[in-house]
Amino acid sequence: MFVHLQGSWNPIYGRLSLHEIPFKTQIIQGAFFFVVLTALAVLTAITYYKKWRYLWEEWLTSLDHKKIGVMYIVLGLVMLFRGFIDAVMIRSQQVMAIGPHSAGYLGALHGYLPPYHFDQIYSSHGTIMILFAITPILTGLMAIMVPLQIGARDLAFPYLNALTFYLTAAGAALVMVSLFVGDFSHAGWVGLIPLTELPYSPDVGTDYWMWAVQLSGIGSTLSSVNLIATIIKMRAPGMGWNEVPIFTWTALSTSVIGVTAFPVLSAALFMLAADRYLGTHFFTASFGGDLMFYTDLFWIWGHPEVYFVVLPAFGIISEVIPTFSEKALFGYTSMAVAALAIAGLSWMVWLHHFFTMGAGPGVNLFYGAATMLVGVPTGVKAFNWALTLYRGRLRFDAPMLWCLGAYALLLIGGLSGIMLAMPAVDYSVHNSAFLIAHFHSFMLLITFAAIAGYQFWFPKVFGFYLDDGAGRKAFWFFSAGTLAVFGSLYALGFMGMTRRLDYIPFVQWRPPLIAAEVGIFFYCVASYYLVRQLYVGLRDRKTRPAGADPWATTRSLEWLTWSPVPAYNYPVLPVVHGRDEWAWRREHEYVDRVPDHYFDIVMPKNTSVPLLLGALSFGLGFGLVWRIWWLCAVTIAGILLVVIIRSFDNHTEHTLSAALVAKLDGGEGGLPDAPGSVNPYPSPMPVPFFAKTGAVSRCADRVASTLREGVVAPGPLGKGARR
Amino acid sequence: MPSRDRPRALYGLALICLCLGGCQARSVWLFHPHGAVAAAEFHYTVIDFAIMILIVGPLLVATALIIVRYRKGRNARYDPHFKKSRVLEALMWGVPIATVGVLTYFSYQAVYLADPYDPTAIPRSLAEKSRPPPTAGRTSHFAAYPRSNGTVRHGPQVDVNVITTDWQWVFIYPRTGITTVDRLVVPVDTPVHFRLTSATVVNDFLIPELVGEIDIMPGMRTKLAMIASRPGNYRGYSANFSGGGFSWMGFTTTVVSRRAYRAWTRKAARAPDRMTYAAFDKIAKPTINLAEKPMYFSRTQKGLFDHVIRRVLTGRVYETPLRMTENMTKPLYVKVLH
Amino acid sequence: MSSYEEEPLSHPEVRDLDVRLSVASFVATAALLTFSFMVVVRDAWSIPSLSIAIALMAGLAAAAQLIGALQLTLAPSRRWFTACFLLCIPLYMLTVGLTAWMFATLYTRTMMPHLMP
Amino acid sequence: MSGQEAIREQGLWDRKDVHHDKIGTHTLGFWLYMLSDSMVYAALFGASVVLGHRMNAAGGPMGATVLHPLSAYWETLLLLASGLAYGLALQGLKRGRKALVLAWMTVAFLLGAGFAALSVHTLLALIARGITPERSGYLSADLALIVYHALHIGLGLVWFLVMMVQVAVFGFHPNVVYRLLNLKLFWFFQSFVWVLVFSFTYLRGVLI
Repeated sequence: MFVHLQGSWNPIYGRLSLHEIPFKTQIIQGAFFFVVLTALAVLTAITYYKKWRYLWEEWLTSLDHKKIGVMYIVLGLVMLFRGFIDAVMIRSQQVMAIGPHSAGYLGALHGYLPPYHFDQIYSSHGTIMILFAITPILTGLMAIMVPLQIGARDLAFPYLNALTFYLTAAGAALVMVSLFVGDFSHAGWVGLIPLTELPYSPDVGTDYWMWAVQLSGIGSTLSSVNLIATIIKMRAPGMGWNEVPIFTWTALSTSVIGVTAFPVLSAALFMLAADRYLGTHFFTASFGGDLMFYTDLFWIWGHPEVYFVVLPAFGIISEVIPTFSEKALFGYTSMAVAALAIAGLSWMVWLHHFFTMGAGPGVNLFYGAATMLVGVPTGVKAFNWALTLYRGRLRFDAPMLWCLGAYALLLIGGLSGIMLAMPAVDYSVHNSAFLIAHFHSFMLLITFAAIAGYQFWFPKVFGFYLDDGAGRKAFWFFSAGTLAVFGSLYALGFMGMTRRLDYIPFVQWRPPLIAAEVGIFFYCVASYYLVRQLYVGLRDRKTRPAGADPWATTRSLEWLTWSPVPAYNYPVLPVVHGRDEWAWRREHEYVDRVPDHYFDIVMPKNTSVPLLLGALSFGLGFGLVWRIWWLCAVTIAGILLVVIIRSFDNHTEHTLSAALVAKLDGGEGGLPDAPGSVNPYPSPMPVPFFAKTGAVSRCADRVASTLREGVVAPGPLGKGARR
Repeated sequence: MPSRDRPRALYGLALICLCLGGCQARSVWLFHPHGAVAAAEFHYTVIDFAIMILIVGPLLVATALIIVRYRKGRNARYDPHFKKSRVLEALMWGVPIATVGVLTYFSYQAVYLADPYDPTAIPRSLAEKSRPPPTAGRTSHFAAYPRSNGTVRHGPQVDVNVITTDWQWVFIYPRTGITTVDRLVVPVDTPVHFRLTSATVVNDFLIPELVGEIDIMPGMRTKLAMIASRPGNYRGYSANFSGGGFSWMGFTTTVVSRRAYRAWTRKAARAPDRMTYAAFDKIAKPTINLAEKPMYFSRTQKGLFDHVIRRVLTGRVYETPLRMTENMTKPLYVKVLH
Repeated sequence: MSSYEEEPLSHPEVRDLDVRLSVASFVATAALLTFSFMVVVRDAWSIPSLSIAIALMAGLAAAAQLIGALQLTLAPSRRWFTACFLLCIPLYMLTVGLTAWMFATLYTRTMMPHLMP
Repeated sequence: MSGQEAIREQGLWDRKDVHHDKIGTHTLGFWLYMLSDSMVYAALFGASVVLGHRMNAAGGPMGATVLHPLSAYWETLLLLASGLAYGLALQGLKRGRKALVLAWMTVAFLLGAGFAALSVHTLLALIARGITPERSGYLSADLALIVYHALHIGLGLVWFLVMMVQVAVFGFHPNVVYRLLNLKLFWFFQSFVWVLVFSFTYLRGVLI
């Protein structure tokens, strides 16, 4: 039944043997030592500060959507770092390996990477950046913000939320393991067929790629299910579809794509797996397979996937720009309709990824026109943002700058996108550096927006500010880097340079490549400032606590609750009176954050089951990669068993009594409050694990005591108004 | 990097803006098409860009002006209630839709002009060359183009069957029976019709100055047609990653006059080697084309192209050792044009 | 504590369960599929008309399953289910239909069936 | 409406304390998951369309040689009857009668098991005749669709067992109720898919 494989296999270790650990390659040695040392340092630090219990109880087994979101983002940032290192390596190789007379280092003929190694690096760069960096960061932001924005206590399925996180983490772990045990795929992040078929990739690289993508894909599908169910079913009282915040609209559109498009990827990968493991002929060139069918299925997912990541980015921009323009978003309805239209149209454009396949002109024309049509709602969004800025009072805090950068990139990327949408133009620049530059315009738009979102909502989640100055410096260097790298790549595209070259045959491509390398340097500086921003924020967290409404001109519901957000989000669910509820309340001076009554709150208990399932999935992936069949059988049985046993547990929730909530939230009757004030009784949970426990609350206590002494006048709904 | 290249690098760095603009640098291949199909593609690139910049340009400028004007503290008009306008919203939906309409019209023209299987750009360019003055309407975009089954089709034409292997290009001239490897020689101003297939994985045929891309897929046959308008050497290569030797997978296209082409045909027909099915198997063994050494074969076994497709369809695989590129330390010589 | 958690059987989705619909969908589906099975086995008609008959019967039977068994109706408790499914229908059509269309053109343009033994 | 009026009508904070509708949320979430699963089916149907030409059989068996409408017809009736039995079990749920639910679920399980046994038998018979997915693209696509459906049926049967135990142990706990409703969605969705598989793969397939 299973196909015959090259090399040895034994029932216990499968294909795994000591040869598969590439300890001879210097670069991998270096990476290995780096990873091991970092891991050791982290583990030692956790042990030294005795944080294991805290880590386990407050984070790893938590079902709190904010903590899971934070873990998503941390995972995304770690993988972003890895992907960035890959990018640095790609650009350095290309700038070193130009022309026949370029020297080789570390055993390579040109540059410092042999082709096979280089091919794995760009494949992992693409896979990591799209699926394990950008997607987790955005999913994390959505997981944190959507329940807060719609006034819910948590996502609809908190347990599923943790599970999807651990599935994504298992995928990421597979990618990381591939660095040291075996190889990664050399066939690009898209899995170029038939290069991924067994005869051309007899190694385990493709399997690593396949199962890592499969795991994270299942994770994304399920997290999308979770978000849609949350948005449909759990909106706060009074929030009709006209009052849903715009980021939630984009989260909904994104999730629609996630639910419908990711399964197609799963199907494609299952068929590919059948080809590789069982010898079927879905995508082989021989015996009646059709290799373009893989490309077709992949891009049925792949194109919507682009919108899957770009829509939340649009949502972030649509939240940040109004805040720092001090006015409402222009054209709310258009924006919501545009988000849904993008999600819908994304389904009929996928063939533009292979215009050159040789399909008829009619087919190409149809897909070209459909592709241009996607530009319409995207254009609408751009116009709306411009009109939101118009007649505003613009402040240029770091998040705003990042959003404006994203806006500029949207216009540039959109322009080149429409150029590529014309089949005849695509014939000449398909698979060229121009294409690379185009989709990196969009990927960087997303990165800009994701960084904006991170800086925008950071004070909400953690209760203190990030350093604004460092954030701005990071923005300028990041923009300079983007301009240098992708400006050069646009030019190189017209010069005829194609993608995925590990050796550059033509010396006239050197100047732009050098410029791109300079851009990489700017990126390094920018990432230094991003780290510094976090560091300074952490250092000064005691002196600069963020209030519940840190930007003072925010609009949607999430700014109504405390910063850091209590575990139950809202002590009592707020009633929504209109679009931009918090702006409405501020305008009408109903700024009291403390309700006059409390109820019992039912909260999910912590559980380690998702972590266990994630670990089992990782084991399953690893077993499948190395064809260790006993491990596969054990993990599959384990997963089934764990799911069934968990389903017999009916005591997965605990209740916070109304009295306890009242105490946590500021005492019976509550405290008067004003915008910008601090939660006087922060729950201990939302403090980041790297911050010392107690520091924030001590500082908050100080502020709270000043408040009690009557520095701030009571809100309009004073004690008398409470029923 | 050898030191003699350094001044050029610095020079290039200094002129980076110029290079980014692409201006008149001859190395910006796509801006200097030497074939009707590539010219059509470039033409529509410019049209597409021009139409889009009409929208994007003003929007960028307007946004920049807004950002400057409405900064906080500049006391420009602040109107927090400006959040809805029927007219503006109708415009922002309408204008892009209209633009898409226009672009789709041009797309429609271009897709037939540059259709790889049957580009009408070729008969059109031939018609322009053979007929003294082009009619007034013909240069307009709104005129009908002569279809490919028009009067100019019966002229001389070169057929080339292209087979890609890991990582070489095999060009078969079925009419003369000549086969070349990594060297394509075609006459100027003559339509060249390619049939393409791959013996191993997917490649993409691309000669940036002459013609756009078409996929080359194992077990399938795609077609491509081009015409070169100026003699010279042009670089061709694969645009779709195909494994370890991909970066070296180039070939030189030499466009010569028709007379020189006939002379070349005669000369190549005297080459000692013959291209048989067995000889092809040898060529198809994974080879990295580090030193560009074109090969010539005088006679080709009949039906080699179909034979390769048939073999692929029935499961023939030219296996590629993954790590063969790991230890590429041979000294090499690569001939570089331009 | 919502009332449904105390009395799950009072939930509208439980109350809206309708055994008559299940029976009706079973009868309808079985009859339709029996019909198309019979015409195919008897080989009564030409292939195109058989194909049309099969597609028609399949469509009706699928509708019977969706409305009867899965209860995709407009009842308040079922609306979202129906809406979600309806929104997916275009996607099925795109996934299968557009794919079929473009591979049909691709076959005529690139495939070499006569070279297959 | 001015701010004061709005406040007077609704208040700033929720007064009813309605928690989210757990059963409704779970069934909707599961339905969304089923729809995502249906996209996998769509991709597999796409595969059987794309790989359904004579060329894709690569000279191997095709159509009536591989597919047996008669056994598929019996499978159809079994699956539909199993669905009907589960419908009757849910009627028991509506009336809150545990014994009725358990009895009909057993019937539904047995009928479903009959379907599974028949399809495994068909697959084994094909393999015994050397008709395996490794033979051609056509067989890969067709059998993938059938096997994927059979896998769902297998999982569904496990789920039936688990639910029968849960009904017996917990009675009509909200968790049990929403799982029963989810099982309904799952099980009927498989019969919906089977209607299409039977019509297009089996009946249409033998015509080629």
